[in-house]
Amino acid sequence: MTQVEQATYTADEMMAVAAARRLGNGTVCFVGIGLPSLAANLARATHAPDCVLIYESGAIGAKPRRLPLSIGDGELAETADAVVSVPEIFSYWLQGGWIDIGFLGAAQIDAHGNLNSTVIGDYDRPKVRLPGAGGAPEIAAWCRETYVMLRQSPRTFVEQLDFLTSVGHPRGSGGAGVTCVVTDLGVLEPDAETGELVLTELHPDATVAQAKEATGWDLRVAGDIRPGQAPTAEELSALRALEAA
Amino acid sequence: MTQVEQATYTADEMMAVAAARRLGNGTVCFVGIGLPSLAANLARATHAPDCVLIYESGAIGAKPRRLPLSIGDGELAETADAVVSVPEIFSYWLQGGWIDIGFLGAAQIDAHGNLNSTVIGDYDRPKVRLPGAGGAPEIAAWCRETYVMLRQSPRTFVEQLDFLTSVGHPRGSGGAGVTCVVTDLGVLEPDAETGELVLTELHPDATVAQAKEATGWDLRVAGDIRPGQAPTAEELSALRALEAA
Amino acid sequence: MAEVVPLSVAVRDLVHDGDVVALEGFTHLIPYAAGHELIRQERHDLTLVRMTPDVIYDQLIGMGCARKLVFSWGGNPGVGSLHRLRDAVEHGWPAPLELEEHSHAGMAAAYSAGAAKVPFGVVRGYEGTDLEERTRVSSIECPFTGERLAAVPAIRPDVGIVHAQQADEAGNVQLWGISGVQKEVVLGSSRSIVTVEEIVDRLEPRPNSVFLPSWAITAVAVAPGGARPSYAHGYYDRDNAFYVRWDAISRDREVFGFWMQRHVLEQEPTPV
Amino acid sequence: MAEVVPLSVAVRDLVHDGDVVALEGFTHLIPYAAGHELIRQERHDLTLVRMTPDVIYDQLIGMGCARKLVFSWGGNPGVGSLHRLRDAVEHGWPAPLELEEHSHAGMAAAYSAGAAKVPFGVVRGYEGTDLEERTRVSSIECPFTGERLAAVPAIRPDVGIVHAQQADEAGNVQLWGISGVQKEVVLGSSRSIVTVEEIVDRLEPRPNSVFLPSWAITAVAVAPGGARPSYAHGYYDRDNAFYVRWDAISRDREVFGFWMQRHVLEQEPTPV
Repeated sequence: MTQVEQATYTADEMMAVAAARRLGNGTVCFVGIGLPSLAANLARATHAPDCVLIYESGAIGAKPRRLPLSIGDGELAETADAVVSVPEIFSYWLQGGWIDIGFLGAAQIDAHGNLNSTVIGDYDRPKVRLPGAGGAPEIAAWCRETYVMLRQSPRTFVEQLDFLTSVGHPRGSGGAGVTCVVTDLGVLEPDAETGELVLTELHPDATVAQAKEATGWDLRVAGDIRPGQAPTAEELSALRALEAA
Repeated sequence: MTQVEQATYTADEMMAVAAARRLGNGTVCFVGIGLPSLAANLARATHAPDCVLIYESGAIGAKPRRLPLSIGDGELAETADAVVSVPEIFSYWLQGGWIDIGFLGAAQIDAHGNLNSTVIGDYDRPKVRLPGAGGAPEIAAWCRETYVMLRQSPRTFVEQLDFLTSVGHPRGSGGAGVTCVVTDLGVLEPDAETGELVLTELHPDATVAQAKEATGWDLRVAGDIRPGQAPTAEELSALRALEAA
Repeated sequence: MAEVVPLSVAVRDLVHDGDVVALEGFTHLIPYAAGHELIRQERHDLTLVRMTPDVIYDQLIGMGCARKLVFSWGGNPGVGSLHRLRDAVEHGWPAPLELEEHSHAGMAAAYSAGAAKVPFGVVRGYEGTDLEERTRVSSIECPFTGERLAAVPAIRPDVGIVHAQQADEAGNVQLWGISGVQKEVVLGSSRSIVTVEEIVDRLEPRPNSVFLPSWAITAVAVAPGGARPSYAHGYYDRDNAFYVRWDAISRDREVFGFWMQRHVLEQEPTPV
Repeated sequence: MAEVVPLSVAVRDLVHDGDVVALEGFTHLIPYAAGHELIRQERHDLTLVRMTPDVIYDQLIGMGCARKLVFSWGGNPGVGSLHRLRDAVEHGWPAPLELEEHSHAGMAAAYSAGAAKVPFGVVRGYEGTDLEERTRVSSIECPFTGERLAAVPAIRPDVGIVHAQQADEAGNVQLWGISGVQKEVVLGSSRSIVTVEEIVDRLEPRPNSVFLPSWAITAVAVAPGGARPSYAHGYYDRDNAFYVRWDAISRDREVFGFWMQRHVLEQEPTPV
């Protein structure tokens, strides 16, 4: 049975489902392209039809009928309640504190949810020049909570970031910072006292050993670690309808 | 002949005509309600059809078919090229330096074009509490030139303002400040060196003696003072069509 | 999510004595109905904020609701003075009124800062004027060029109140025409009330419109004619004769009192 | 008043070697045609500014037009890396590229400040990040609350270039859909060029539109398809296959060179 189910969905799909389930109906989300957009639209297509999608390109309340190819996709403007300028979306709406959950990806994350999307290697002589900050510092600082979606590997879950692009637990911003990291193996959440990311949920068939191996720091495991639930048939069919549209 | 013409127009009409004539085709004007709005719309109806009218309520390129009753008049929004928010009209457009000529009225003006629209008497125990600054300080500071329209009397053209609401010749703002004061008797313009307002034009049938008498400071008269021209029949009919609409 | 409630309930629950309250609408969509409800519920000690206090603020001030006024231009637009405002400032009747006055640009920047949740706004202004000494404005130096500019404190009202043309059942709001600082005051206030002409099935996107999502509003109340005697673009024009008439009504304390008794105090809140 | 001129003339007259040039369009209405004209006219030593440098900036950088890049996110949106940008930063090919990088919020505030003609913008941000040390950002204290915030220097390009859907004969411009920082860059630049899909008799007001008056623009040039292979809302969608293909084209210096030769250098500017 497990074998069969395992064959029926990809790691990306599991990640999208795990993130989508965490979004409530009416939750106001700040989403980028890729997995976050997939997760938020899946939530909207399933248990949270009134989940509000805000894209950094200024689309407020977008209800895309297909997944946008980029944040400039006309589908977002076409289906949004309103489109505002980029200075406005960042000042009045994001910095203004109206967003419940912001989504981020990154090239590296550390044990405190700090993220690097700037460079691998030295800044002045980078091994890999990454795209840069984009909206990440503000999303991490100003959303009530930030969810990170990132495949787990020792290269991405690192002891020491090469560059600190966005702060995991920003001070005095009003937001809680990174409260949830959804990976291909499970979910990490910050320890209430230390803020250190702890493995709190394992996806079906993933093991604690796998998760530890895929983490560049000594990953702690929650005493009450939860078993994750595989995507339901309904979730998978909604996901695939989105991806096919 | 002069007698006949004199009977055919009011002092306000003469003021509107004198101001309108100074506006070029394509001049971008920042106008308020009353005489400035009348003057700018008259220019648009006569020699300057492409004169651009901007109202502080955010209407850019308004082409009102009748005179607006207030800056909130729907006619402005209805006929504007665009309506923007009040923060935007003041920051991007006025402070942004896009306005050629701004119009102001006031309760008092001094010899350097400084204006008072705040209080008569002491600020804390005012004899008359006036409406206040509104857009005046910024209009005076940020337009390339500012035109004042104000009936001349010793009560309004004063040696010493009770309160300095807007600066006649602002420093470092990029604008020239008050370059023209249109009154019911003539036109005052600043001396190129001292900045002092000097009588440079007399309306038909007004005299230098009248102008001096109606001024609270020792009014200087330009050596090359010009005789003003009475409103033409075309100007008057355009004016009255506007007022009747 | 905004609750759609009767106006009397919204005012009762959300506006408290002593609050900083901004009723906005830059000479368009002026929230008269909400102002009248404040008067009927006898709110007092309010700090009233508004760029262009006009007749509704004259009424609030004359009825003793206000302790302080934060404003940039206080007059009867196109007509003349506000006599109740003048009486309060010039003679302390019915109570002294503290003033904090700005320029339009300063106040617009202050609202903008409030919506953006930064503590101050920056303008090139105030310099050389007597306003500089009379109001809450400070000087700030550009860390890059060394230029000095004016800083104005952000406006963050306890309650922001605006009027709009339409809401939908979910409490999303759309207004259009001259939009003033409506968006800024709703986003910058701790609590907000939006009165609307009507609830519609669907808010059609329009040119020059401002959309305010339900999740950024505290309460929506239906108040048809809620901006009368002022404008509501697409619904009604200003009753200009009334604005002219107000000059006479408001000149005399007693006439004002009678008028308010009859036209505001004895009126029921707009039924819903 | 904007002059309506051929794109080649606008670029020739308004963009000089060494200029600070911002080609904006937040992943929508990206001014490809204008960028290609810069390449054909061999502009160099440019400081290129753009929040989201994507393929067109990869092309400009790979062709050696740029000395410096001011940006907040540089990638092939939805696809991956910009290989020419990376090659310039990682290996100095074809020339070293100085970077000044911001966050989106910082850069948006900097454009806003530029349009408002103030020397800096204020954001709550950068604190605690490594960006703070690597970019032009400073700390500023609120004179009212004592809070510390980040100040970013205003962006005031020599030339701002955007693409829009429509202009009228007088050179007024309207664009709609995702509007990014288009208004800010046109208003904040010393000179501006707007390429448009077409000239129409009348600009119909639309929801979510931005109007740019002729008197705020230096030159308008007709460039149908001027945002291809990106989007122009209401005219065409993104050629997504090309964006994916660009990844392969741009990986190799020689392949890139051939492609540019054939598809840009040998092309005539859009005829007018």
